[in-house]
Amino acid sequence: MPALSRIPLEAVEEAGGGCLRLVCAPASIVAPIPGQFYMVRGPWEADPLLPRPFSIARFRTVKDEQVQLEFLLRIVGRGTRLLGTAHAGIELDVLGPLGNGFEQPPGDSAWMVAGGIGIAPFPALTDAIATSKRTLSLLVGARTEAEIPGFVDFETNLTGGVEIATDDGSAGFAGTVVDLLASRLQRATEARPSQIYVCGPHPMLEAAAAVCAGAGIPCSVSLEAPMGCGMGTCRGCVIQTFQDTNFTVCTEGPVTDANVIWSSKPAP
Amino acid sequence: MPALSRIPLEAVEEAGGGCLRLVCAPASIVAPIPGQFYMVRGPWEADPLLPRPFSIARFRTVKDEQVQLEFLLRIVGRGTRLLGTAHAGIELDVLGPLGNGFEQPPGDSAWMVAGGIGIAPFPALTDAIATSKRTLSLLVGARTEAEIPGFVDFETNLTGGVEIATDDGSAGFAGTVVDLLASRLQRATEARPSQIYVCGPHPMLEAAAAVCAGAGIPCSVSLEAPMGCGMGTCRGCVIQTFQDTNFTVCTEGPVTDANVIWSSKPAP
Amino acid sequence: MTDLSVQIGDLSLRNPILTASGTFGYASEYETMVDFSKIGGVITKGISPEPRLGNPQPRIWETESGLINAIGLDNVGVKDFELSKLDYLREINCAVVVNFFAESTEGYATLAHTLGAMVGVDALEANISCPNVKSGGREFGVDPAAAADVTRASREATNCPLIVKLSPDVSNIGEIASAVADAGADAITVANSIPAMAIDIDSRRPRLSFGRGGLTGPAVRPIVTRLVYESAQATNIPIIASGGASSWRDVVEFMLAGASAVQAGTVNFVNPRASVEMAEGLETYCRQNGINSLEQLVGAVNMP
Amino acid sequence: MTDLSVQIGDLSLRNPILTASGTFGYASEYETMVDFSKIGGVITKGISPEPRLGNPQPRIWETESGLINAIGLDNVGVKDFELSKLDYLREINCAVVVNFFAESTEGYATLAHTLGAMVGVDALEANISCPNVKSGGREFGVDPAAAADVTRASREATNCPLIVKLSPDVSNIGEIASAVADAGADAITVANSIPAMAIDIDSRRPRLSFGRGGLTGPAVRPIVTRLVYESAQATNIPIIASGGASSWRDVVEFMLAGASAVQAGTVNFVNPRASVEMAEGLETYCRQNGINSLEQLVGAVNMP
Ligand SMILES: Cc1cc2nc3c(=O)[nH]c(=O)nc-3n(C[C@H](O)[C@H](O)[C@H](O)COP(=O)(O)OP(=O)(O)OC[C@H]3O[C@@H](n4cnc5c(N)ncnc54)[C@H](O)[C@@H]3O)c2cc1C
Ligand SMILES: Cc1cc2nc3c(=O)[nH]c(=O)nc-3n(C[C@H](O)[C@H](O)[C@H](O)COP(=O)(O)OP(=O)(O)OC[C@H]3O[C@@H](n4cnc5c(N)ncnc54)[C@H](O)[C@@H]3O)c2cc1C
Ligand SMILES: Cc1cc2nc3c(=O)[nH]c(=O)nc-3n(C[C@H](O)[C@H](O)[C@H](O)COP(=O)(O)O)c2cc1C
Ligand SMILES: Cc1cc2nc3c(=O)[nH]c(=O)nc-3n(C[C@H](O)[C@H](O)[C@H](O)COP(=O)(O)O)c2cc1C
Ligand code: FES
Ligand code: FES
Repeated sequence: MPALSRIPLEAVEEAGGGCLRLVCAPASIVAPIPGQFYMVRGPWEADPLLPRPFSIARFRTVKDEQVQLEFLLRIVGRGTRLLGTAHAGIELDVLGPLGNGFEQPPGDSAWMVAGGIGIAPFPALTDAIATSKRTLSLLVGARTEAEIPGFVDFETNLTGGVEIATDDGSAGFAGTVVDLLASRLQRATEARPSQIYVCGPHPMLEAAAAVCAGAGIPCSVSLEAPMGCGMGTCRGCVIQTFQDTNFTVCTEGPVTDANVIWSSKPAP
Repeated sequence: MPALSRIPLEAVEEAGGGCLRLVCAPASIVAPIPGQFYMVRGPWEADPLLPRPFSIARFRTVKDEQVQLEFLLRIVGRGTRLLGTAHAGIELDVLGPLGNGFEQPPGDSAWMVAGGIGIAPFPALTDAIATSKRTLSLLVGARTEAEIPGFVDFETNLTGGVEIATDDGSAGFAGTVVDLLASRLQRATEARPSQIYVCGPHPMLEAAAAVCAGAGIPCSVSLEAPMGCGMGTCRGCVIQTFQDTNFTVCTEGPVTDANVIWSSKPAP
Repeated sequence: MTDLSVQIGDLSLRNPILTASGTFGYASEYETMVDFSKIGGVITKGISPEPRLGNPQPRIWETESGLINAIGLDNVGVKDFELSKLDYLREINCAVVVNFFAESTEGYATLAHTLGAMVGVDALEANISCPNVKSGGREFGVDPAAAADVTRASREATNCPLIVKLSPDVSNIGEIASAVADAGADAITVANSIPAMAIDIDSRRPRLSFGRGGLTGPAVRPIVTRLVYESAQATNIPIIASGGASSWRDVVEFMLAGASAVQAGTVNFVNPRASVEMAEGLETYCRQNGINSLEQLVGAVNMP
Repeated sequence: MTDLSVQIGDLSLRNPILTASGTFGYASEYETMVDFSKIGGVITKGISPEPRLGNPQPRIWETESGLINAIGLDNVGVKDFELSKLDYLREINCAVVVNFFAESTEGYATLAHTLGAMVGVDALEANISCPNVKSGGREFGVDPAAAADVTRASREATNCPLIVKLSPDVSNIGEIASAVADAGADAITVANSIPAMAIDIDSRRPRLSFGRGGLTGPAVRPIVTRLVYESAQATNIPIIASGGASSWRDVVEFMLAGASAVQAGTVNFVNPRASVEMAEGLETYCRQNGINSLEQLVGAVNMP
């Protein structure tokens, strides 16, 4: 049940890789499911106009059943710039939790694949999966080392380890994180995950989905699309699936099985 | 010579009566003349769009010939609300000094008459006149006691004292500050000032001007008008004088002799 | 308590706040946010004779205090509307207005007949002004004769209260307003989104897949206020304002300009509870200002 | 260095940035702010046959990302313009365009003749679209035949390059653009401010003494971008965009839509150095993107 809440900002912190952590004050709200998102707006006038969608990066329940939300964000435009320069104490309008989140993996191990700020939902997902004692790995890619987002202290739960890919080879694997995914799936030594979770820009999701389909491993993607309402009404986020049907990212997604969107036939 | 400068905000403080003090960081700019004003805009997007005019409330020259500006403001709408919630460190776009300021009084004593936030230019004027050892009084009016703006530590230079008027009689003289002015001018004990400076809403200025004209004392008013540019180009601030000519408040004012605007014939 | 009710032809509204077509889905989406019994009514997404997928991505682009959209009238179509959306709408405690459009005058008439006969539909809003489709829509809205034809044909096809939604990009909206009134509309909505465009300077392609789109939101309100005023000067049928209303203050402003009711559109995206807050704010305003009937507000601006 | 020069009839501009009429006074006001040698030209406040005081207060009102003005063409009149303003304008190192208007077709012709003959005047911009005066102005701008008449009469009265400034509130700007082009205009400005209105709900009076006003600023840019595109489709004469440009990005956007030059208007109030910053930004953009001539930009949008 999404709700609209006005929540003070408790802290704004650098989170590495040019990303920021926005920590909200604890509030009497329902806890989200990892992979769900919120529409967030600061106390400014009518420009920028619309709230901006952000995945829940982490949350915790504190005393009196209060829930504390945390977002991880990259400054890319006007709205994120204003949020990034916001200071503790200002109040945010927070609408959510919205959309569908991730499900637990069917088997013992799972991989998370992040393109840049696509890492955002994975701390919360890690928290949720870690409680079930599964092996969890993170593959994270960026253009260059300086742009690798921070890990917000969840490395300890990444029992399967972290691997990094950079387009320019400045750190870790040289290539895209999808190339890294493909190469890791081919390593004989590696146990195959029961589920792959992917979050990042649309073309990266599509490429990752094709790799997973080729390997026959379930792939769950968190989609991005321009959003007006987050509630299914504006129809701004609607994409067309390979079957020429409409898929409403904000309500049917953002998390969905990749083969709902793309044909699961591996690329020829 | 007006200039456009980007100046960090050093402090935002409560100044009493619901007013705020905005203190800019010292900057390499020319010093203003008391009564001049600046067009000020914060680092927000396109709404609110235009900078807002504020009188220079106080300024000082600090080391290396740097000038430190200070504004006093009352929150009345969208722009002042945003300025009021701004925090130290943000950068303001400051255009000025603009328009014409006050001149020194012709004789030994002068009175300043402020309607509410119309007090804003008087700390700077007091600083300037105090150096010349004249007797200076302040008459300040507000609707009610709680709305009397703070005096920003310039009382010590008000050798002629401070008198307060409140519409509801909650403090000082019961009535408008123009009523107070008129009654004080009639008090036999009082030395007549060589000059009266008035700042406040337009109807108050007109009323004060009539009182001064009746008493035969030179009256200098600081006019207010909606402003777009502050530079004489938009023609938004233009008012019509009693002679049916245009008066451009931002360039010919804001400070002017009252009888340029209103007929100096006392009301019949 | 102030009586905020509004009568538009045979349509009774509890108060003058309606949610604008395309910004409130089919109402069920806002069930957890909006107490429908607090607003006058909801207007559905535009319904067409057949279901439509709408335009490809991107469909929306934000501009300074505005939003450009070219959704392309993505909707379930009249059949699925009746099957899957109407049951919910029948149950909600406010008026239900169905927005509709077709590609020909006959298409409008047929759809008006079908929708007007459905139990649970309290009024129809004919969209003759959508900028975001290749055929149908806007060409009817900028020509007084064509607008009158569509209105007349729809009017003859149904007894359901009929609202006609006008185009804003005309030099003389009064002319169209009175043509539509004469042709039998019970009310007019002033106005649809304003044709607009934004270009990505890197790709050199429009920001929206369709090329152009319609501008809405606070940016356009001053234009729409003027259009409402001009329409009110030209016709006596009720005017429903649509364009940039964001608060109860804007509602009062539109009513002073001549509107009998006001739509909350883009503001639903900014604050999904906006329509209720507008209705509540209007009530408080009327109570505090001794306004017993909205007639004291409608068109009460004192022009120089 | 990239060649940013623009040719508009016989008018040569160093670069496509002009300051918009009514937002830059008579140029001297910005002497300390703007290095005139960095911009293409300045356009003066609209000049009328007689001096005008303009409208009473209030004359401006800010709206979300926009400004409504009803200055009422407060100007010094043609005689005083020549006596007191022209000397300064003659000396500045950029093109000088004089904006003008009158109340009749003959009035336009007479004024075009007088102004066009003044040494130091590089081009004329006929304002046939001012929303803020009771007679003269807008009625010429919304009717293709009237617009053509004014253009023809002005054209015949002077050899000075002639720009005609169109109204935005028309359903088919292309029609007016081509009528004006056929009647001899060297270029068109698209567009003037958009008729708009705001009401003070407390006093129930319009925010502006004149009642209505013209909306400008970033709020209107998406609408004007679309108008520029439509005009460019309809005519081959150069188009000068005017409406909401605030940065060099907006300049590029307008050029992609079809503009050969762009006016900086309301943005001068937000940042008096904006016109120079726009010109500098455009130059950097062209250099970084290997654009040698602005022809590579004008109208280069890829529409779907
Ligand atoms: C479900 C969902 C979850 C998300 N979760 C997160 C998250 O957890 N963390 C996060 O950081 N982001 C997340 N995003 C993305 C985030 O919503 C966007 O980055 C944000 O909305 C951008 O807002 P903005 O105002 O800063 O950019 P805008 O100014 O609105 O720009 C929007 C986009 O256009 C681009 N753009 C802007 N101006 C121009 C221009 N002039 N030319 C070319 N391109 C331009 C920007 O780069 C940006 O990508 C998520 C998105 C979705 C849909
Ligand atoms: C030369 C000059 C010097 C000045 N010096 C000072 C100074 O030193 N200190 C100071 O505090 N002020 C000063 N002012 C006044 C100050 O500029 C204004 O208070 C300020 O511009 C208001 O900006 P805003 O965005 O907060 O209000 P806006 O939102 O722009 O509103 C402008 C005015 O309209 C009123 N208003 C806004 N919305 C509504 C509404 N819905 N209904 C009715 N009225 C409304 C507001 O009360 C305000 O007075 C000065 C003005 C001038 C011309
Ligand atoms: C995303 C979106 C979709 C819209 N869809 C429709 C529609 O289907 N039919 C219609 O008549 N108007 C549609 N409109 C126009 C709105 O109903 C309304 O008239 C317009 O948005 C102006 O009001 P606003 O500024 O309050 O949003 C749509 C507007 C938006 C923003
Ligand atoms: C305060 C003001 C005064 C104006 N005066 C004139 C004028 O005298 N003649 C004219 O043709 N346009 C006039 N305009 C319109 C501008 O020249 C310009 O076309 C319009 O503002 C749109 O551009 P912008 O959004 O960049 O401001 C005026 C605009 C403003 C804001
Ligand atoms: S964001 Fe509005 S429908 Fe998805
Ligand atoms: S504020 Fe623009 S002319 Fe005075």
